[in-house]
Amino acid sequence: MLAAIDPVVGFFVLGLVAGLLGSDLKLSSGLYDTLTIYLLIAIGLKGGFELASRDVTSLILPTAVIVVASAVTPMVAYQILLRLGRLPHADAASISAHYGSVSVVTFAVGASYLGRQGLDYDGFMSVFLVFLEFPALIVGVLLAKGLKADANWRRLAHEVLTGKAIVLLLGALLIGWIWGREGGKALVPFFEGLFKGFLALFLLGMGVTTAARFGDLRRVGLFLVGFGILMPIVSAAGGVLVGWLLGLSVGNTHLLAVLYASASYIAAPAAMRIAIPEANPALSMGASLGVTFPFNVVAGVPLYLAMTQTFYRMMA
Amino acid sequence: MLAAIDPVVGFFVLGLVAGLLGSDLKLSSGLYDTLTIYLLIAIGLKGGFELASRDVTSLILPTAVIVVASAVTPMVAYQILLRLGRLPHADAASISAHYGSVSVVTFAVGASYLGRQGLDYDGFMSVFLVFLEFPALIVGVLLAKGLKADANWRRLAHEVLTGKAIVLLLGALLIGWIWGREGGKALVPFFEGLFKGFLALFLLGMGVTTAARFGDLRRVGLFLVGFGILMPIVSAAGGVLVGWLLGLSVGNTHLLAVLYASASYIAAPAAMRIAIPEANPALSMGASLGVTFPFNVVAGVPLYLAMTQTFYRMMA
Amino acid sequence: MLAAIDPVVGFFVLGLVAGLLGSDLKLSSGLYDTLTIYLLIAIGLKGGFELASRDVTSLILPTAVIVVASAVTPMVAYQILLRLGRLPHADAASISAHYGSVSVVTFAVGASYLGRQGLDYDGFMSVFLVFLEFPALIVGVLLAKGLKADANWRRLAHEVLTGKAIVLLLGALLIGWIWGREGGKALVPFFEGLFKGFLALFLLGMGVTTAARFGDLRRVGLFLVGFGILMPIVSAAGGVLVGWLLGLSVGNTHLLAVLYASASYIAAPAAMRIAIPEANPALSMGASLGVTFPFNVVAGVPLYLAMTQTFYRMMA
Amino acid sequence: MNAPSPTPSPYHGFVVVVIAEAELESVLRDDILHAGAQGYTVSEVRGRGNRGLRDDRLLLSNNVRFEVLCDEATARRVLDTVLGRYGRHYGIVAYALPTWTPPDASSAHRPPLTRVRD
Amino acid sequence: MNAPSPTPSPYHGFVVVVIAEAELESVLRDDILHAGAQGYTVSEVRGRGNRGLRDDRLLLSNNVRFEVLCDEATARRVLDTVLGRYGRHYGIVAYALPTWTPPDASSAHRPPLTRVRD
Amino acid sequence: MNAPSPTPSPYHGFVVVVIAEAELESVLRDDILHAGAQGYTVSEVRGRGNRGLRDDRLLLSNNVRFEVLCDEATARRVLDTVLGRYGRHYGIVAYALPTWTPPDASSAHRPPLTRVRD
Ligand SMILES: Nc1ncnc2c1ncn2[C@@H]1O[C@H](COP(=O)(O)O)[C@@H](O)[C@H]1O
Ligand SMILES: Nc1ncnc2c1ncn2[C@@H]1O[C@H](COP(=O)(O)O)[C@@H](O)[C@H]1O
Ligand SMILES: Nc1ncnc2c1ncn2[C@@H]1O[C@H](COP(=O)(O)O)[C@@H](O)[C@H]1O
Ligand code: NA
Ligand code: NA
Ligand code: NA
Repeated sequence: MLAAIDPVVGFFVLGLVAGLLGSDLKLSSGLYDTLTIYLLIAIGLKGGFELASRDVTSLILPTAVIVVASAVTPMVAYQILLRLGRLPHADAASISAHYGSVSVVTFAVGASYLGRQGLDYDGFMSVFLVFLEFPALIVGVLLAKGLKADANWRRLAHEVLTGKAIVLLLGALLIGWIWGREGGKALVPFFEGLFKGFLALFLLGMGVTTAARFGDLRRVGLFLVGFGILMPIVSAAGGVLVGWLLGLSVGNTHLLAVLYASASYIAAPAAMRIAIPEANPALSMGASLGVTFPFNVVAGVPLYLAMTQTFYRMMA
Repeated sequence: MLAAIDPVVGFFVLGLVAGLLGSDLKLSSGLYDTLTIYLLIAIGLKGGFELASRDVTSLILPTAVIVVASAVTPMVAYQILLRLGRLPHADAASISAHYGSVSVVTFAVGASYLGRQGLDYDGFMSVFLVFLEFPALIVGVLLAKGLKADANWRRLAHEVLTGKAIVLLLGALLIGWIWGREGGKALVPFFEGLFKGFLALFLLGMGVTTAARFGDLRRVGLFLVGFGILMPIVSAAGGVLVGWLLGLSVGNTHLLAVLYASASYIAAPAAMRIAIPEANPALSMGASLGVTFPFNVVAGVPLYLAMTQTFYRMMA
Repeated sequence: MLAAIDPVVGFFVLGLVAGLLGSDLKLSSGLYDTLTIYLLIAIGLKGGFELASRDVTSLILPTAVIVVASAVTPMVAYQILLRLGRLPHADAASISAHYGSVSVVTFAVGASYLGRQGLDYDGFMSVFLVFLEFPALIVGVLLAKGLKADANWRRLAHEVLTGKAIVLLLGALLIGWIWGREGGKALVPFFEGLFKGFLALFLLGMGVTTAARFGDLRRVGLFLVGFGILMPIVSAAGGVLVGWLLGLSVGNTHLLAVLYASASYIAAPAAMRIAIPEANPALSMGASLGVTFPFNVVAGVPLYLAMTQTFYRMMA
Repeated sequence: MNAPSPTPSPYHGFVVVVIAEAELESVLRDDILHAGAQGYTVSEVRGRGNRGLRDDRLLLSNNVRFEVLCDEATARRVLDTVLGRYGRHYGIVAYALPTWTPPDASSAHRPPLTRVRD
Repeated sequence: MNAPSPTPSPYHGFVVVVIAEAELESVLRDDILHAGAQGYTVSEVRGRGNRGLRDDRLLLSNNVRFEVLCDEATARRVLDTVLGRYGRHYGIVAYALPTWTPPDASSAHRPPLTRVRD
Repeated sequence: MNAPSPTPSPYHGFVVVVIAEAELESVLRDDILHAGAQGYTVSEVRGRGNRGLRDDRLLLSNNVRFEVLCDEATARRVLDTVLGRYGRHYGIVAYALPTWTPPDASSAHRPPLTRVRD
């Protein structure tokens, strides 16, 4: 059974255990930065290589549908947080934005998992990854501020569009697209051959960080813990539906479900700190890093595949 | 003749020369941390892959013998330091603990050297590496404090067991064991293919550090310099004997001798700072990093192989 | 047409665009250090492997010629800066030294470019790289101070000779030479297989840095911008001539032109800060990083190949 | 006026600075909070003192530098605790500075113990 | 004597220290220069306060620590601006210290506003 | 009582802070020790001043920040030496602060020159 899980998840658990035991194991912030930069480029490049070898126009419609549909998550989340959770306005909006946006590492774990199941998926899925970063952040600010003037949209747009997540994903996508796998083959040993190794190190660090975040769970409260587990399942179900409607393969639909289910912890926190400063970052990070990320990596990813397969079987 | 030596030793010498010339070459502390984490995981994984492919019960007895025998080094060292060296109680105990514990990088240099000689060794040797971290630290504290109450054993045990050396070695060993080489093959290009490159960078940095440590040699004094060279030879001889008694192959026995001969400079200093704060860290680090590490890397590793081969030939 | 350019240049442009857009993308200083150390070692090793497989005596004469000829660049540059640019004495001398010295990364980009054109070059070109670091720095100080006593030659010599650029290039060259490619083959996956990946990351960071340097262009002034573009073309022409006189192949001559055209931004700034403190570092770094480096990487490298090929055709 | 003003005033009271071996970071953290401080700022530093060089780029451990804003009583407790507990065996130095109070009505009325944020 | 002396004197005036979330670095930079400071020094720090731990080794963002040498009027402007603008919603603390003037003729004649370099 | 107390007191005397280009680190180190300081603490900082931005994340060299605990005479020597030698050509600023002496019998009797550890 363990064999179905990717060993990189083992590194996540190792980091988690080390953190909970109070180990002095820590990744330096320079190493975190390096791993983040690497993973973003590697994923972007892979998508670009894929685009170079196929007809791109066929992707325009699915991309549009997927991006528009992704706005549903933050709107649903906002209502739940406000009405059921009775959270303040600003916090509900900020947390919604985190859950509507996506996590690159969760995506990578999902892709790894598919690989181990012998299931195919297309490299262009990382194109969606790029475009799914934005909409939720915009919805989040709209929810918090309405269309009032003080929302400082320019600064927010700048923050989001020039954030390193977008710049590197989009930039590497373009580079991969322009040069193609053949033209960029000298980059392959580094950016593909070592991918799992870098991912393992990143997950090791994420484990330590998640353990440190468990302390925030008290602040976060029981309601948010439940939200952090159920919300991604709901979003994943939406992803399965959208993927099926678009006629995606099982593998692609699974990855879409993973993307919808994942919560951002790199792009969103920085953007929300600027856009909704009244919101308490401990709440959103506690839920997204302390609850949803570990849930997704360990249990969610296999669960969403089961959901996808069951649904496809039912509809077949 | 040089061809017998591993080129990674060339990088150690390069760092040493750069340091002695007062070069501005320095590894950032983030890079050191990264290299340490990498080497610990790579060695642990390798051991785990090995365990996955063999009968583990056959290792229980040799591990027990090797671990118990390893307590001899600190006890001998303590008497020498106290009686011949006339060092204060606390310093004698702390230095003994450093010499009884092990150095991961010295082990890696030993394994590299064996490879170049065309000699085999078993991956499970890194299992011993994990278990040889502890006993000397415990003996060291016992020597310093007896069994008095103030020895704060809980904090020490915590410090040692959750130190990153143990956590990463043991964790990676478990991951390698659970998934096996086949299940973890996506990790192999990173953690095995690049091993020598990372080791070369680490040794480069160790060279610079060792050069900086030479300044401590004055404080350390002539006696400790002699101790730092002779003690490892004595320990190595013990390792040859234990290996032979256990019926290990020449390669395995050589690595055991290297382990016994090596002195700790990552796990021990941190643990001793907590357990025996009266001890002067400049003495133990000066001897272990300034004398024993360079001696082992450059001269000790080949010497211990010669010792092993001679002894095995004599006993054959 | 883009296919002729190496995709690593794409990463440079990506960094540049990110920087100009005000992105938060930044490489940590630890990562910069790591990449620098890696590139210097990789290039040095490659040269050393090459030396190990050929007759070295045949290189003595060309090395001498190339090194002596390299002193022309700073002398010409100095006159231009002083007379046409009306820069202060000290600044003219310091900038000359930057332009007379060489840039390792520009060299790597040149070598990449050749590879994509299917043109050969010899690994021993990196031997020249090592020796071309010095002369300009010495000429620069001579120009600034004459042979006056206060030039503190000892400290300068020490600074230059033990600077990490020289130490790592020369050290890795020696290691490669002593062990040869066969003896050092365990290092090849790391130092050769990943070269382009590391180069891509470094260029990404250089792009960001260059963008930040554009702000200095105002200080630098229009004259220095023109100088930063024309001077390298002149130096490259000199390189073509010297290469042709020495009977080097087209590929080797191209790389020599790239070396002559490149301006230092690692070794020279540190040395000049010590040797000519009166000089304003914003001028020399603004010109070398803000103008010449991007010009060379994007336009110069292909231009110098065209120059070389045209000249060789003309003389054939 | 005693009503809390909407904008916080600059901190007035004391700054305590503690520089010590990095191994002590976790215990110092607890001691400082125990002594009554409501927060601290910490950074990695290198140094040299009686015990020689400390620089983690050389595989030696670094030092850490704590900076604690607090009132006078807490300042004394922090200094007494950290020097009393670790001053004998560990490399540690500590000092305090009184901060400057801008001679301005609204903040002059605040007692020095007031936190900087309202 | 009013003629500029060839060697600069040590800075006398005020040091303002501002510790805040790293996200604010770029805006604080501008605000500080706007308030009239002629320079600043900034470093990465970690910390704990009302809003819990901040430590980028844990994927949380760090804090930054600004240190600004300036005269009294600028010190007040810097403190007022940064606390006024960000004190409510962001984690930020700030304080000022008067620097020591060596009781030495040449520098005693300098007005406190003088930059340290001639 | 003049007998050395078992626990060290907080440092009282002066803190000198020197911020300068990283290239000067090794010479400043020597100068500071030469001026009579018994130790120093140093950290990497970035900054901006008359000579523009200094930030090693941009391949420019960083600044370093020295913090030296010492008595008044040493403080003046450190300031005079470093500003005198490097103030003209290099980016360097320096200032000093008197530390606070807790009004407490045992340490009040100590002369300001006393080292912090017994
Ligand atoms: N006079 C001093 N000024 C500033 N920092 C000091 C001084 N003496 C010691 N330190 C710092 O305190 C640490 C421990 O000091 P020591 O135990 O004397 O080696 C040193 O590594 C320095 O960082
Ligand atoms: N009492 C204090 N002393 C020193 N630094 C503090 C103190 N309180 C807060 N800080 C710093 O200010 C940051 C933000 O504070 P807070 O908003 O209270 O979490 C913290 O992360 C600390 O770095
Ligand atoms: N007013 C100031 N406040 C704090 N630090 C300063 C100030 N002016 C300069 N600095 C620091 O000193 C360094 C060199 O200053 P400069 O030579 O003026 O560029 C700068 O990079 C800053 O780190
Ligand atoms: Na999502
Ligand atoms: Na040992
Ligand atoms: Na040149």
